[in-house]
Amino acid sequence: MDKEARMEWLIQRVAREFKTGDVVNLGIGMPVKVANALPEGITIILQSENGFLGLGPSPQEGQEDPDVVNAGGKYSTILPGGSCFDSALSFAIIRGGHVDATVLGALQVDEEGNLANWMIPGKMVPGMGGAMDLVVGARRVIVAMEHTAKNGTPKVLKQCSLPLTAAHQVNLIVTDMGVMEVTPQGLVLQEMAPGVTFAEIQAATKAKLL
Amino acid sequence: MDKEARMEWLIQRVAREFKTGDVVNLGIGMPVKVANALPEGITIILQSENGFLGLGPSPQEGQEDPDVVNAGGKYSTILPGGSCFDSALSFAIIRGGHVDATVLGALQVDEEGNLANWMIPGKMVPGMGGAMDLVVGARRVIVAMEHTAKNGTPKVLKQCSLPLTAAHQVNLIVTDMGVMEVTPQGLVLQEMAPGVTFAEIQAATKAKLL
Amino acid sequence: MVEQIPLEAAVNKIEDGMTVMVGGFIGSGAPDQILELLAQRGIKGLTLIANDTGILGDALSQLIVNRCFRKVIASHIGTNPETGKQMLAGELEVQLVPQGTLVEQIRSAGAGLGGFLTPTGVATIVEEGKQKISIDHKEYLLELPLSADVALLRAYKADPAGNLVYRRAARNFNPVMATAAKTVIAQVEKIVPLGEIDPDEVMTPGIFVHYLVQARPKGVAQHG
Amino acid sequence: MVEQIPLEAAVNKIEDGMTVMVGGFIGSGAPDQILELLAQRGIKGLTLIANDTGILGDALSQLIVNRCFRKVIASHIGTNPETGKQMLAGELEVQLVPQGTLVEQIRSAGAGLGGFLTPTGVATIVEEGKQKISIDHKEYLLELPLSADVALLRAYKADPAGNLVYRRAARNFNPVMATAAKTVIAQVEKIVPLGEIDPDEVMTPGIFVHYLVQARPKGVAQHG
Repeated sequence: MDKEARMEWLIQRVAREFKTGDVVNLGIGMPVKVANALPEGITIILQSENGFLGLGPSPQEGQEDPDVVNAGGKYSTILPGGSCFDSALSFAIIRGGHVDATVLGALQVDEEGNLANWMIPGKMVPGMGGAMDLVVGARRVIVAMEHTAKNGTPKVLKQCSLPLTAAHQVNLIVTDMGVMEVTPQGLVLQEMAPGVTFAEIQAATKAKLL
Repeated sequence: MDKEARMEWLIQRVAREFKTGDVVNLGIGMPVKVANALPEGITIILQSENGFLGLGPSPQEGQEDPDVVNAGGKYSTILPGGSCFDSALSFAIIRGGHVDATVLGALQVDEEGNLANWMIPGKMVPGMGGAMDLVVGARRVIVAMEHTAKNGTPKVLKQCSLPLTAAHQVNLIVTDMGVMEVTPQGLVLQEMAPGVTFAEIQAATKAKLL
Repeated sequence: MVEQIPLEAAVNKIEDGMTVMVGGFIGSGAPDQILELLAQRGIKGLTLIANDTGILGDALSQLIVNRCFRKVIASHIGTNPETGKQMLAGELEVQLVPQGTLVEQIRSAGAGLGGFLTPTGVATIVEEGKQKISIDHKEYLLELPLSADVALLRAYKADPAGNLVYRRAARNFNPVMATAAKTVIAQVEKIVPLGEIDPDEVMTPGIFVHYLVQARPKGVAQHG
Repeated sequence: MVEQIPLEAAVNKIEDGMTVMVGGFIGSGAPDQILELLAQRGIKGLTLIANDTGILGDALSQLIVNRCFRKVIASHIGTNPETGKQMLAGELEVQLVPQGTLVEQIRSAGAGLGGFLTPTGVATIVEEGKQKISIDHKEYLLELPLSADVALLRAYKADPAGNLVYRRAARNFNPVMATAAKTVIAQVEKIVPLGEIDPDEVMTPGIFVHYLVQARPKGVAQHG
């Protein structure tokens, strides 16, 4: 399988984590693609942390509403049954455990479920936005990312070295190479992408896969 | 002046404490009468702590709306420009200093501005309702009450003996005998009801009037 | 996922010994039909979290009269003398909480906070047993979150997604309690088709609500 | 009391060195016309409290480009690279705060609370310098209130009493900031007669608002 096919596998795989009615917050970028990959018959409710539930697909050209944008600032839509609220209620929803799952990218994630995805000191400091609240508040935290950095460096580690987004909050790591569950014993390899061998994924991972 | 006239004087006197635009919360009972006694040209905004601004007069018979009641549970009206909200915002308004004045009754009030108006241990324990928040949060706390208890016992004291509603929060005490301002030096007598002498009001007061 | 159920099924969700939040303010905005039926059943040992215990004769007060509660957490019990009578006789545990603190404790639980600092109650008996923290030389009480097994709410209208809209002063504690209970049951005057409630009109997003109970029409129509 | 004033008069309320809250989320719901004119003036030394610093090219980002701020308190600055550049060069103080903590700090100030306990940021650099408190064996950070001299908001409609209604995702930080500043100025699309906004529709009660600025119509009508 080529890179593109493996990334597509990743997204399909994450999309299978949900059941109908789940309230889900998808991070900017790759995670957002999960919404289009849901298995048939599964309907989830997407939360947009800037202030609404019922996030729908992008609007058709000419149908953009300047007041309906997602948390990435892109034009969006609100599905029937959706609701709008202020940022205080939005984060009450997030922090209060009312979001069933969040899917985020990561710079690093480790075998204790620690996550680093918001800054590289002295270089990239965009800010944590809503990520720290999401990772602490969502019932289930799913990291979805390429297994290694662009230069091949492992991103799944024994211990994160970058500043953390939160400690001990990640439940599942889905990459283009496989699916790892965070357990008290460490990372349990649940599944490998088609064509990936155990030797390959372990070699690309700094933590021991169980 | 008879008792009734003096009570009427009290209400008129409290009503002169406001300027147009003031946000005011009036306690149940006698304080609520202040709204009808405002000087001509003065318009204040009444807050009802159960959840709205723009509290109006009682509805005409047959016009009662079961969803529009004041904090005493009595049918009420909402004036044009009024707004409804939940109890969290209602007390954000109260505690956050967005109420210019509150007028409440008292069991006891003392020269340090301490107020007791919510319980008599072992006897009357109705609960504090919103009073503790109002007294702490309103910019100006006005106690409006009969100068003495029904049996003639002073209610304006050197020190409250009943459980406090709040400490050091009362700004002004208006009774059927006079008007006392709470200052760092003690109670400054600002005004006496028509026909009341200094000797009379001092005799009915346990604190020294300055 | 929200489910529309009959009144009887809603009442059956409540079990002896549970902690129950009840929306309303001296009856206004209280889920009267759920409370009435609950009072008729022989439910026992509940803990009540509510602004008050109703006004003698109303649905919530009947639960007090029928001795359904082990404990009451409220800001005011003066409109139902039966509560004070049971309390003074040592038959009912009553914890009185300032109204603003009560609603904020409930909000705190719903919002995933560990508590908050309030100036309300400082230097009163409300501070007993609580941690005091000074910020900028001002004293505050640390108040803790308050959650429940079940929240019983009343709303004006709902849609099939569970979105709720309250009316006038009947809103009060209802939207806050919707966020702080494991199971949320709302008695609603009417259920409108999906899409008929504008997203900006929603006061409680449907994700908080588990069960909708359509209220029986009253003898006299109340809301046109 | 709310007063309707021209855009220029609104901008003149803001003085060098003030702390200013600005509603909006990457431009959505930001008071763009007030910010544009403010950026044109030579204002200096402001402290900004906002979710972000806009997206390069928009009104808020122009205030960063024009170096109007001494300090920025925000949850995210990634959409305006100029902010990060000034920060890394040591020319602008930037305090990054988790979004949920930021909005709760503002709410706390508006609600007269002394602070709140949040699990967000525990075991991260966000906890530096903050008091940690354990409740039921879970650690929380004590976060303090955040208030401002002026809040600059944007609303969809207003009435002469100052009641505000926001539209869709443009609500975001606006209603919370309305509660936490000494002076509150709202840029509104339209002002309707008193009584035309239903009490249940109001999102920010008029008592929080001091000045209304009617927005200039855009080249293209935005909201029908």
